[in-house]
Amino acid sequence: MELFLQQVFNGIMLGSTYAMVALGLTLVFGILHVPNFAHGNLYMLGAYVTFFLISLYQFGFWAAVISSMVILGVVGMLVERFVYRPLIGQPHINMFISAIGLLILLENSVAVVWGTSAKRIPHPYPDTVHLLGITTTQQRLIVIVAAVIMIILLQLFIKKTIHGTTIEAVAQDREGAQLVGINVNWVSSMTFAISSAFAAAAASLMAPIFMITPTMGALLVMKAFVIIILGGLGSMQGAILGGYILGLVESLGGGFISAAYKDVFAFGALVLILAIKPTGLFGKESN
Amino acid sequence: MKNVLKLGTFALLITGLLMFAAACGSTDQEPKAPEQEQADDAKAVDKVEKEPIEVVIGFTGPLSGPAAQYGKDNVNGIEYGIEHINSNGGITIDGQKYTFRLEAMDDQADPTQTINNARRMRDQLDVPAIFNPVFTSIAPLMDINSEPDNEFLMMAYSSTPAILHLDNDLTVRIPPSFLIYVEAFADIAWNEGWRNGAMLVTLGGYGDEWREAFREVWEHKGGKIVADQPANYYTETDYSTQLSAALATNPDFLLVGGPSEPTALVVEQARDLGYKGPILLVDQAKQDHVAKILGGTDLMHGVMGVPATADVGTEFAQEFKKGYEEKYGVINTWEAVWEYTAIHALAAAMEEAGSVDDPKAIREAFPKVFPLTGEEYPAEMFSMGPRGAIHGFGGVQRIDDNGEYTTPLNYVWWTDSQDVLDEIKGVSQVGQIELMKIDE
Amino acid sequence: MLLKVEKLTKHFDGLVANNHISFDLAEGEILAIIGPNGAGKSTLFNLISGMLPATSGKVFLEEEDVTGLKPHSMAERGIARTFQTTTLFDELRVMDNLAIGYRVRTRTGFWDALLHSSRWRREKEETEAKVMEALEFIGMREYAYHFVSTLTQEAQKRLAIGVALMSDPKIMMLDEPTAGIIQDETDGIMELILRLKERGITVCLIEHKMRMVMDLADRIVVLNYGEKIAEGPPEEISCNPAVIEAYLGGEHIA
Amino acid sequence: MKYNKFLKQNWLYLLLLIAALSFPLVISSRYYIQIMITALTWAMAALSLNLILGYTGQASLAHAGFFGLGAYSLALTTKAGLSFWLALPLAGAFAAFIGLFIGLLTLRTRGHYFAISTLCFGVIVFIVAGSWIEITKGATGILGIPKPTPIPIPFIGELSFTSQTNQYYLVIFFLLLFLFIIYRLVNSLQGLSFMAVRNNEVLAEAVGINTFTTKLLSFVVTNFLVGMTGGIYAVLMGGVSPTVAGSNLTFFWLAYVIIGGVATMAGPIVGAVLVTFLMEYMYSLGEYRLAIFGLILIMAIIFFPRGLVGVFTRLYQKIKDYFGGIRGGGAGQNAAKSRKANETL
Repeated sequence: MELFLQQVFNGIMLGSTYAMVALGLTLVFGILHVPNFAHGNLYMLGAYVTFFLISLYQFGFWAAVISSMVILGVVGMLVERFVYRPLIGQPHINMFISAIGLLILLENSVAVVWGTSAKRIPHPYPDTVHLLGITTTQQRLIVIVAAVIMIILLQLFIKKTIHGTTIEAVAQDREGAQLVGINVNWVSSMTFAISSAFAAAAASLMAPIFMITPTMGALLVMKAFVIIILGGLGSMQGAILGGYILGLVESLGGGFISAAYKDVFAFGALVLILAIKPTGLFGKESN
Repeated sequence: MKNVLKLGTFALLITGLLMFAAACGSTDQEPKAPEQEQADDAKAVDKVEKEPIEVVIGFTGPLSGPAAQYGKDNVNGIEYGIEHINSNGGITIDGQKYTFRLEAMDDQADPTQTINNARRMRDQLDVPAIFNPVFTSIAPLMDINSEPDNEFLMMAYSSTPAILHLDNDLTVRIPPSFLIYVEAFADIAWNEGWRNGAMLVTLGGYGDEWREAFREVWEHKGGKIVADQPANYYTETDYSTQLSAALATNPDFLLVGGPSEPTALVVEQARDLGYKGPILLVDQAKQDHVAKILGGTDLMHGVMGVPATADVGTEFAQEFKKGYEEKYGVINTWEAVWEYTAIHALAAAMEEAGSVDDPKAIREAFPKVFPLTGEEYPAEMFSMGPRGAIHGFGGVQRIDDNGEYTTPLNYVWWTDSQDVLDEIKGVSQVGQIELMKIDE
Repeated sequence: MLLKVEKLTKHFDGLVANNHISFDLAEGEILAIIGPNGAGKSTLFNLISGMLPATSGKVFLEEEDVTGLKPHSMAERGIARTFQTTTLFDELRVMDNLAIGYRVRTRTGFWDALLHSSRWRREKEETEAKVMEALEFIGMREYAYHFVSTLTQEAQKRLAIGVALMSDPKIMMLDEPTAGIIQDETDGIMELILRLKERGITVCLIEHKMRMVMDLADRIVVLNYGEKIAEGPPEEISCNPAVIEAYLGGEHIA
Repeated sequence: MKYNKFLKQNWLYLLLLIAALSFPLVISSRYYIQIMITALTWAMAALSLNLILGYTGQASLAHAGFFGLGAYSLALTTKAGLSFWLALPLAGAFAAFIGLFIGLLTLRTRGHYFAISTLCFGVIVFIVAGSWIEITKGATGILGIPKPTPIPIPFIGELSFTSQTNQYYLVIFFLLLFLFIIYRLVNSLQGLSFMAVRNNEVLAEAVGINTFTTKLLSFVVTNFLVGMTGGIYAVLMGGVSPTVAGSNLTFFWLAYVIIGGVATMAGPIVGAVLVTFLMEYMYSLGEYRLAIFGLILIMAIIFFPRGLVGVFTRLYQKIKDYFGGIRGGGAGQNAAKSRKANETL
């Protein structure tokens, strides 16, 4: 029972990353239909920026996290403008290629600039906590709480602010939004900024727990794709829920069934579910 | 018109990149064209003091991608060795001085690129020997290193026992087989009275063999493996899942390891989960590197692993450690130590063979260059086995309950002869040496 | 009866697009389906041709139940269709478009193509002949090697009919064959449709241009809000009060 | 007369063929021959990818997965004693067979969904190759695959494949075979069905093409070919390890197809040879090399979505138009676009 609780806790913690990364990805893929395969690399870049700010400029942990989000937001806007916008209206595979190009570019640029050895950010909150038979650290609790707060803030932003509602309008009806005078390019930019900032936030929160390496986002982005397709393209609730579910599936499946094959569960589920429902679990029938 | 403009821009960009490439390339020392080399030779004959000839040594391995740091540790070791050889005047054969240069090429551990790189270095730089630190790349290299008139010496850095099953006359295997550590760990653990072991070793060719070998030896002794939760140390970032599962079995000890950085993370996460027992580190992880990442040995009480090189204890080893860290900004790993010593052995073998370009002769001369001991080298090498394995120590070291390093145990593993052991005790600079017999 | 539609119904997320629509199509006739925008005409076409699954109801072709068959099976059984917004293979040439239209009647597969079997040769020649004939029929002989994207709207409409014709259909379902082209050109298309009838092909068309419908159709089915509100010969429909109400009502709302 | 015309139309291809065949005779450098072997092996993989991606319009990202299936299949069967010449088609058949199942599962999806679905399958193959140690020997892989069984030739002796030159010709032989298969397939009524599906799936279905089986056929043939390519690769390298199923390979092949020219016969080969040599040339850039490759990829797709072959055809056409001068209006434009259409009839 203790082990079960421990694995559930691990799963929620893992799921927090997945949810935040998937949420960012669902904004650009579900709403703008950009298959941003480099999303995991933006996540990685976010972690490096945080590392850089803390180790070189002695930023405090939270200051570094927020700065990293801002910087990645700008990077996201640049990516949208120069890598994806020129390809609007071309066959969908072209954006895929562009994304792969960006992925290779980012991963190797980071390796050149910061080297390939794994980096570490010192634990800001290293103390061990005992809770309901679970042993963990403060940092892990902070990650879980911070992720929930950020997800709620994003929801409020989308539902309650003008900027947010324009994004939602574009998501629901791109042409309609254009007709009522919404600047779709601006919305695209902003969506990318939010998406990247979210990736940076996830990466920065995790940074003291995990290792930072140039390849840290490679598998994560694939999992994020799995989550948003299963959760329904463009559905934020789906992405959040899917993220936590995948986290739990992995920690329970990995802990109780097979650690070596734990990723096969997620990817296999995607192939099977799409085979049964080609437009995703919550996809709609089109006329 | 617009298309022509686009094409122009593209062409310009590509040209620019290529020029940039060429410029970058020229900052390295350009390999000499054969004609020029001959001209140099001709000139050299005229002079009384001959100009030294530069011999290029090849390396191909992962310098980008997940295993990049591992590749770099190897390159650093070879490069550092070459630097020392050259600053001591290189080697001399028949009055002709030779110096060395390392050409290190990246193959991302992709065997296709490994072969391409090897071909290139053989073809354009005429390298007599190629270093490679990845087993899956070494095997295809052994496929092409014996082509007539195109031979090269395979300097294989791999502790995988499987490598000796590949028949090849031109191979030198640098590090000892990891079976030493398997045996030593199992012995020590058994004598401590531990019976239940949990494993959380890296996935991958090396890790898979390690786990299997340890399981075999341990179960043979009568011990139990209560949990086997491998994780990919190159791609995973959180090991809580595997650790929770492994620790739930209440093991007497934990066997973990892969590259040092993630191994440190595993150790930390294990302690975070409340585990206080002993942890054994597989030989790829380096104890003092792990300690440095964790900011000291506080979390490492009761850890057992491969000893830090500094504990060879000689003045040279200390100097080496310091110099290396200054030059490369990272701690020297086992790879660096072995490769440093191996390149010296190679240079000595060339001198012994009287040739810098005949791989067969160099390989035949190899056994004659030993021993290399702690007075001048960070690793000690005593002889060479029949299948090209260099005989050096495999050692084990423990950190006690106060976080202090204990004196390492070193194993003579290639023989069970007490005479050889005594002989080695006579020349070796290290402290405790034990006898152990492992198949070569 | 060549085609029999029985109580065809389609719901979209609770919205009723077609409600219990029934009608027959006799061999050799031209049936027009009219109705205000959003009456469910195109949905009806999509249901009959198998592009959408019906919520309920049945379709019979020559007494055989063909409900729920895939569009390609419908085409194979002799129901060809065109689309409201001109739909062609716009990356390919005119002759390729036509050849694809005949593909349903050929069996050349992987091995035939690889080994240049006798079937490959026979069907290749057969297709060439059919393409030439169709080009002649739609009056586009000189455009054989042109790309679709270089054609005028009218030529594209003709070609779309030509592509549908290639499969030797029993029934051709034309969804607004003259949408978006000018009056003079409409006459050309009308003439083409009449020639289809002469060839013995049964035509079912959706059309907005009333004059054309009245001239062409043997019978008319009128839809409004997904319901069939009238059916009969043109002269009867033109003075049907329900139809006038639907159209006038529609106008008022618009 | 007929031969004259043939020569006139195909002189460029004949020239290239002669160049390819005489390459190892003229170039003595083992390095360049090796690069050429690599480039042409990748060209084979890119050619088959072009069949599903370029001609049928379905972006299969499981390509390396099937390549890996072929490679492992060949490794296991030849190690068990089967002759290479039997094991190779078997490797293709194995990949095609698995492809049939995966096609049944994934081909109902479209666009991005298909791409991601196949990518997931590719990753599964990669993970299984690394984890199913009993069969695949895990990350170490299977080593010591014997070279192709020598072919006895009467009076001369036998043709063995231990020398690099003969391995080069082995690759050339299969490359030509692949070209032949794909050329015949694409330039047939069956090929027309592929292009119909690519161009407009809804219309293709409406005119009576069973789009699902058409896609499935293309997918199976693609996977048969790439499975064979995997087999050839395995025998050339003498070993396989999970890297042969890594999605990085798929990404590179995709880049070759796009940079060379999608849906053209020459494109994948041009892309593979050019990029492989370029990457080798850029070697001295060291760590910057891959970053620059990423940049080139982005720029290429933005500025030349139709690839180099597309650019060359257009340039060639422009020059021809310029000198031809008095062509009928629109003919030039049509001809420039005609690279997309294939001489079907």
